[in-house]
Amino acid sequence: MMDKVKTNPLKNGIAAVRKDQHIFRLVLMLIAWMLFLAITRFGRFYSLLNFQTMAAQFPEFGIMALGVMVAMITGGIDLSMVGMANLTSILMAYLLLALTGDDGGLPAYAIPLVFVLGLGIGAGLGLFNGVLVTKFHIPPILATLGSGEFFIGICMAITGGAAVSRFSRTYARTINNRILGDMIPVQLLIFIIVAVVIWFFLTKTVFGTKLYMLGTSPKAARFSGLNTNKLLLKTYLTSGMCAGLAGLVMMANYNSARADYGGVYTLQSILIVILGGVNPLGGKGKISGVILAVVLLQMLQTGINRFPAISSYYIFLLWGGVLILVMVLNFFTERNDGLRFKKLVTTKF
Amino acid sequence: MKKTLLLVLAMTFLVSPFLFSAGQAARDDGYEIVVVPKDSSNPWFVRMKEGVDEYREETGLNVYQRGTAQIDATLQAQLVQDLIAQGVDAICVVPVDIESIDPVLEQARNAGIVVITHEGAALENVDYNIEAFSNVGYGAFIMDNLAEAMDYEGVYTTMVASLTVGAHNEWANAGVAHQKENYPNMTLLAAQPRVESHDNGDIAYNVALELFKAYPQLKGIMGTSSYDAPGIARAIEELGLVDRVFTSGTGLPLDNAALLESGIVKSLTLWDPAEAGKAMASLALKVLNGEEIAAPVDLGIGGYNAMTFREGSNTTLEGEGWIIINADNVYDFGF
Amino acid sequence: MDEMLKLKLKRISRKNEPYLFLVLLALCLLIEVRSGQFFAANNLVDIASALIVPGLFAIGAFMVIVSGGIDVSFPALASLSVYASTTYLLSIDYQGGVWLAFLLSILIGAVLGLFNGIFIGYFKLPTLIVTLGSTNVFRGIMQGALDSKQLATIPSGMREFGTSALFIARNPVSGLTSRMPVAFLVFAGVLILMFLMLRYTMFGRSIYSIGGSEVSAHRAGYNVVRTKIIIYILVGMIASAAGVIRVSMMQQLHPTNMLGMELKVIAGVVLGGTAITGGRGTLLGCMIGTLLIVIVENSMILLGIPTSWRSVFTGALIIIGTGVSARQVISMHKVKSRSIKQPIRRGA
Amino acid sequence: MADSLLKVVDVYKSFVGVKALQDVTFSIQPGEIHCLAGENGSGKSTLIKIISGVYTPDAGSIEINGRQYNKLTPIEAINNGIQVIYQDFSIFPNLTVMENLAVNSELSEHRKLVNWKRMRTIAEDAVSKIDFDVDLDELVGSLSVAQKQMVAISRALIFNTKLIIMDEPTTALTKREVSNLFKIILKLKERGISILFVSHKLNEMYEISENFTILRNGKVVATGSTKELDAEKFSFHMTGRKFTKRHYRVERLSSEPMFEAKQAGVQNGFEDVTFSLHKGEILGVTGLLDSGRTELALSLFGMRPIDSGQFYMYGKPVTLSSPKAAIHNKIGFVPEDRLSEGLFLPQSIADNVVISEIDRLTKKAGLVDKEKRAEEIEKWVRELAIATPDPNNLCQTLSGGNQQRVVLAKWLACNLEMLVLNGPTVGVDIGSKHDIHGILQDLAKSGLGVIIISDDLPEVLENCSRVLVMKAGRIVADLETDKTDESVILSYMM
Repeated sequence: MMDKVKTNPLKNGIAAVRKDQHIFRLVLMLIAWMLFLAITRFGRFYSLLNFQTMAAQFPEFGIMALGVMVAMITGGIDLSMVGMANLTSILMAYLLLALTGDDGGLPAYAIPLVFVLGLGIGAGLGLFNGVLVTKFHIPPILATLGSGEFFIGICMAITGGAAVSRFSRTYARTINNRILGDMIPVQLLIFIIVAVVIWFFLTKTVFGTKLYMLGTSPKAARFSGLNTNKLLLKTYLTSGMCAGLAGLVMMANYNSARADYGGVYTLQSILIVILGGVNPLGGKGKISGVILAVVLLQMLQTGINRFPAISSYYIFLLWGGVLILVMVLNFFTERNDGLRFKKLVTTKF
Repeated sequence: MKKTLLLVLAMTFLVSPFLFSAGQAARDDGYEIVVVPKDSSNPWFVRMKEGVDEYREETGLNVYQRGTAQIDATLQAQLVQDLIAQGVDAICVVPVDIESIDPVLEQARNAGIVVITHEGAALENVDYNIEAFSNVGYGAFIMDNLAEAMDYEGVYTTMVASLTVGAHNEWANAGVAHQKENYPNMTLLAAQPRVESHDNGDIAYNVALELFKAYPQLKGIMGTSSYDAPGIARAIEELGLVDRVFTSGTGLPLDNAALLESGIVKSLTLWDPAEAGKAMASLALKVLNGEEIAAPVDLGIGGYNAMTFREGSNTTLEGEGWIIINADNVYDFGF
Repeated sequence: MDEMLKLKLKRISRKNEPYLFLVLLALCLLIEVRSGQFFAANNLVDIASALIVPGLFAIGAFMVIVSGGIDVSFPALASLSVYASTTYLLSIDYQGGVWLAFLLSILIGAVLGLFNGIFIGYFKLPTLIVTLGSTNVFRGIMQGALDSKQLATIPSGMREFGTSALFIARNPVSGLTSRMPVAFLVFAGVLILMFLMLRYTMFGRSIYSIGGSEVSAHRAGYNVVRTKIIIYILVGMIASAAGVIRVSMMQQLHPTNMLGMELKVIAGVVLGGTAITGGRGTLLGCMIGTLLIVIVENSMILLGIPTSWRSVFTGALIIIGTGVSARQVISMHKVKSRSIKQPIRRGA
Repeated sequence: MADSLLKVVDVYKSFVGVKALQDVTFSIQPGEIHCLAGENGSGKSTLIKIISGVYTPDAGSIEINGRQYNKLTPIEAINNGIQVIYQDFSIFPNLTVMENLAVNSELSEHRKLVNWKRMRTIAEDAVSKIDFDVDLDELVGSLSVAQKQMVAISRALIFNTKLIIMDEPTTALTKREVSNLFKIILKLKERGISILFVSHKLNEMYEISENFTILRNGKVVATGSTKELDAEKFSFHMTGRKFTKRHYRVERLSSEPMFEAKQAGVQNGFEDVTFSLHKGEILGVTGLLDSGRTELALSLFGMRPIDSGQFYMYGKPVTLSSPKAAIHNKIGFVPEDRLSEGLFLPQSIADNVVISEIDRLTKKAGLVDKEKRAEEIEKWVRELAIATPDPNNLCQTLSGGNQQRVVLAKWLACNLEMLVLNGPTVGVDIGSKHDIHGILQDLAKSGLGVIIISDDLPEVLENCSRVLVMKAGRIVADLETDKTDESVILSYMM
């Protein structure tokens, strides 16, 4: 134990990053981009306010990406994140409206209540997906595509498409705020909590190990005595809770809730998760990769806005280019592994 | 290490277009005024960009338009936050969604940035909001056009980009209210009082097709989005309903010249987005320069040279309204 | 002989298409009952014309799914190729026929398809990742590099092609007319060609073979890499043709309004019984599935569903539709596994 | 000696510094059935790939019909009449029998178009050559393993085939299917077709082949006539080790049975199955593939819960409704298909070992108890002698025998009372097989109840104290292995 304490944690960290080629590559890209910005747009990018702004922006889709990651580790996918998020936030917005006092304030229990209920609603919607996948055996991609549309539909039906707003500003002021001496955005804090919780579940608990196993081979998982249906239910429940939370963050950021907020996040979160190195076939993927991808994407997006002359559409080109580039580089490094593996397989027979 | 090199090379390749354009970046002296439209590919905002660019050339100020890659309330809010962090001097916004942009604009104002909006009368956190007209008046005006085409009688319905688009629904509501007051022989289709086009001409077309099939008594559709009327017109033409069914709405002249000339659409209404863009930038400059804003405000731009405050508001300035385009004047505007 | 008949019946009952067809029929009847308009000649023509573009996309998506992949890039690909070719034709003030638009767009589509194909075939990257990436790349090129804008006018050839009609259907009651676009012929032509290709060429069979087992296909002597690249080139070409048709029919070019169609197209293909794991599926089923989606999307008003309930209905349909087909696949498996235990037992 | 059909002379092949084949020389005469044996990793498959032109040798040459090739391509190999039937048969499960049969010849003739009539003719011809009765329009995916193999053999015969290489063709076949296969091989021999039969089962080698070649570590260690080979020599050549047979005997049988099945049945599987298992006993269950033995195995593990009768554990009725319930009752299961059912190949050996007992390796709130976990892993890797430098390596880096040990370790880690093994040594080479048997016997001695479900009769006879023979879903015999032999068991099975 003593040895571990003595060794330089930074060194350990670097060694770990070097060991994982994919993470290493993402870090390099991030550094390259930040260097580029430092050279060309130092003053406009490297300000505290800018970093605070970015840190307040990415949590809403970052949390969604974390949910999608969990689903993808089991070999599934969740296309209904946005639907679940909006449905949750709309219902909670109605609740806040009801709780808003004549003086425009909220009772002290309101915000905790909204979070508890919001997580509950997200969990319920996620469970709905889980049931579609486990009981009705609908492939996750279709089940969540359909349910996503369905949830949005419910949002439209109950709001008629209008935004739900004019609830007490206290909610937005509490969440869309900075704490610790006006330094850390609350949204970032929420993201970190979610990330830590998911990281904890994936790496430190039995549940995490089981998820990776299930994603690797559902059949072997069944033969190992894992309750695969229960695991999948929990998976979609988790992604649902992430979606619910993302909805609550969006509700604070925009001080309102509406059926069509965050429509771009569906594909964006999948892009992030895949860029983060999660295998869409399941069984492989680290939260560190996904967080890096979230940060990289936010940096790209904000960075490119620092160049008024460059069309914001280049952001697509960058995203797509980075994704393909990382994958091709992985191909070159993993091909050697692949050969090694192939050899082992062939020598087996 | 070869791989690292490869990576750096690839990265450089990827960002090289930006390196080139980085050189021609904005001047650092003087005010930086940014116009944020709903998105950048809608011809409406392409036209607005023309006005903004023209304004930059005229004044030599650092004024530019920057839009999100697609219409999305959250993306727009994030772009504005980004501009706040960047420390621009003034932000002029055409909001996608009133509710979600308001808290962000509050942040902007707290950061000492001048906020000017367009089509955002309901916003609280603005320095000033410019309207080419009032939403109520504009809705009523579209209705007048439709009513005239329909000969003041018959069943009609309304089309909006989406039930979530505030301005469109306000126009439509105002149009319906106007009809109820003034055109007693017209009735709103009760079964489908409002349909959506999702800012997509093809959807507008298909929805119109269905409407005409399902409700043969339908005689008119009031469009709001600039994609609505052209899509509906295509349906009218194809179903052989020309001169039996009518539509009206917003649209740019040259884009719809063919429709107007062929008589499928009798008239469209609009205001010039380029002028609106200029007006916002000009007003922002006035505020930045600390000039007093008192009615009548003269922005030195046609249609915006004697603006007055809307009744009961000290932020919303109204201009002189809208234009009707029809087959006769479609080529007169130059856009 | 009796045995043969039984066998045949058994095989038919295992197929997905008959069930799907019944679902389709039920939906049509429901619309007919609610509106009395569904089986009117003009409505059928409208549905057929609305099927053209999603139908073409579905053919491409179908090939990819059968080969064991999934492609989400075709709308972006089609948008880019049609935008590039149309702006070029406008810039040279082209006055000729539509063929050049098709040719140019299909050529560009082939190149873009090759782009996908190289990453998928040669680098062996997962198809979802590549196409997700290329969607963004194509879009970035179109909107960033080409600075795409809505085009109010399109070349005259495309305009004429878009408005020309095979025949005009007239509803005797309402007097409404609908024209059957000539473009339908293109769709039908591509459909027939692809049907023939999938059934009567070794290339077509190789798509099924690769979807069934890539290793076996390689050992049997198929050039898997080349086949995959060709598949994506073909998909690029078909999608681009769909793009030209879409623009011609709309008489205007909205660069982005095809984006976002991918998920519904794929839903239609899978609804049509195509195995998402590859290897199995028929073009007929794929077309029925797509038709189902197109009809639902275009019959909300005929069904009298209020605008704000639209998404509830579409979402529910996708869930129920895929749920029914998933159920059917499972019950098929159950029948199969039961047959193992019957007197003539077969090992697993 | 007549001219050889195929001659492999002084072939060398290495991969990334690892010598896969060294100085390999052997030959096959026309009409000869030649058996190629060797442990996993001995270089068998590399040799096959060299003969079929997939790999080019680093040195040495290949002679076919007297013509020498330094660089043989797959097409040349096929044109020279060499066909390989791989273990997975290289079939397309999603296509019909007809298409599977015809596709290779259509491809080799560089056809661009498909003529379904011609394909049917080709397919009909192909199946008629070995009198294979099958519905040509059936999907291959829904055929039995034996039928799939027949499809592969028929397909190989479409060409002017002179040599068929069969890579462990009997692995997944039942006894009856194996004898059927042998009949066909003899029929092919009559037509002058040579067979290179890759196997590591001595009894099969005896039964079918005339000559043999054994590879070990990439070298030919023995070659000659099969008649001169005996079991002892065979295992020595294969492994380089000497084995002593250990017949298992129960030493201290408890009076109370540990596990009992009474009139247990599963619809369409088995019925009226009654037996008991004592602590320390190894019980064999054998029968043909369709005898219900697999279903019984699945029921014992809760994968196919019984719908009649009752299971008892120490006299108490237990309901095995799911694998979890079975594990809860301390019953473990080693599935037949190691690769897809037993292991998570792309995951670490460590996780594979602990996955089934993972619920016990926790502190509060589902947290993994790292120390306990490491202890367990270390313990089982050591006890089962899993050959790995680091248990965090991926499971796919292990050889087949070691992988099977991981599967065993996974269950033993669960602190079991009873272990059910379905075909425990299918596809495992002799050395590992011997080791695995040793492990099982030791475990039983220490009090574990073991049920081995297998149709490998020598395996059953050597390891089990009692054997149940199943036929058509019923137990037809309960024999003491001391007092019986293979022929008696076979007579009950058939």
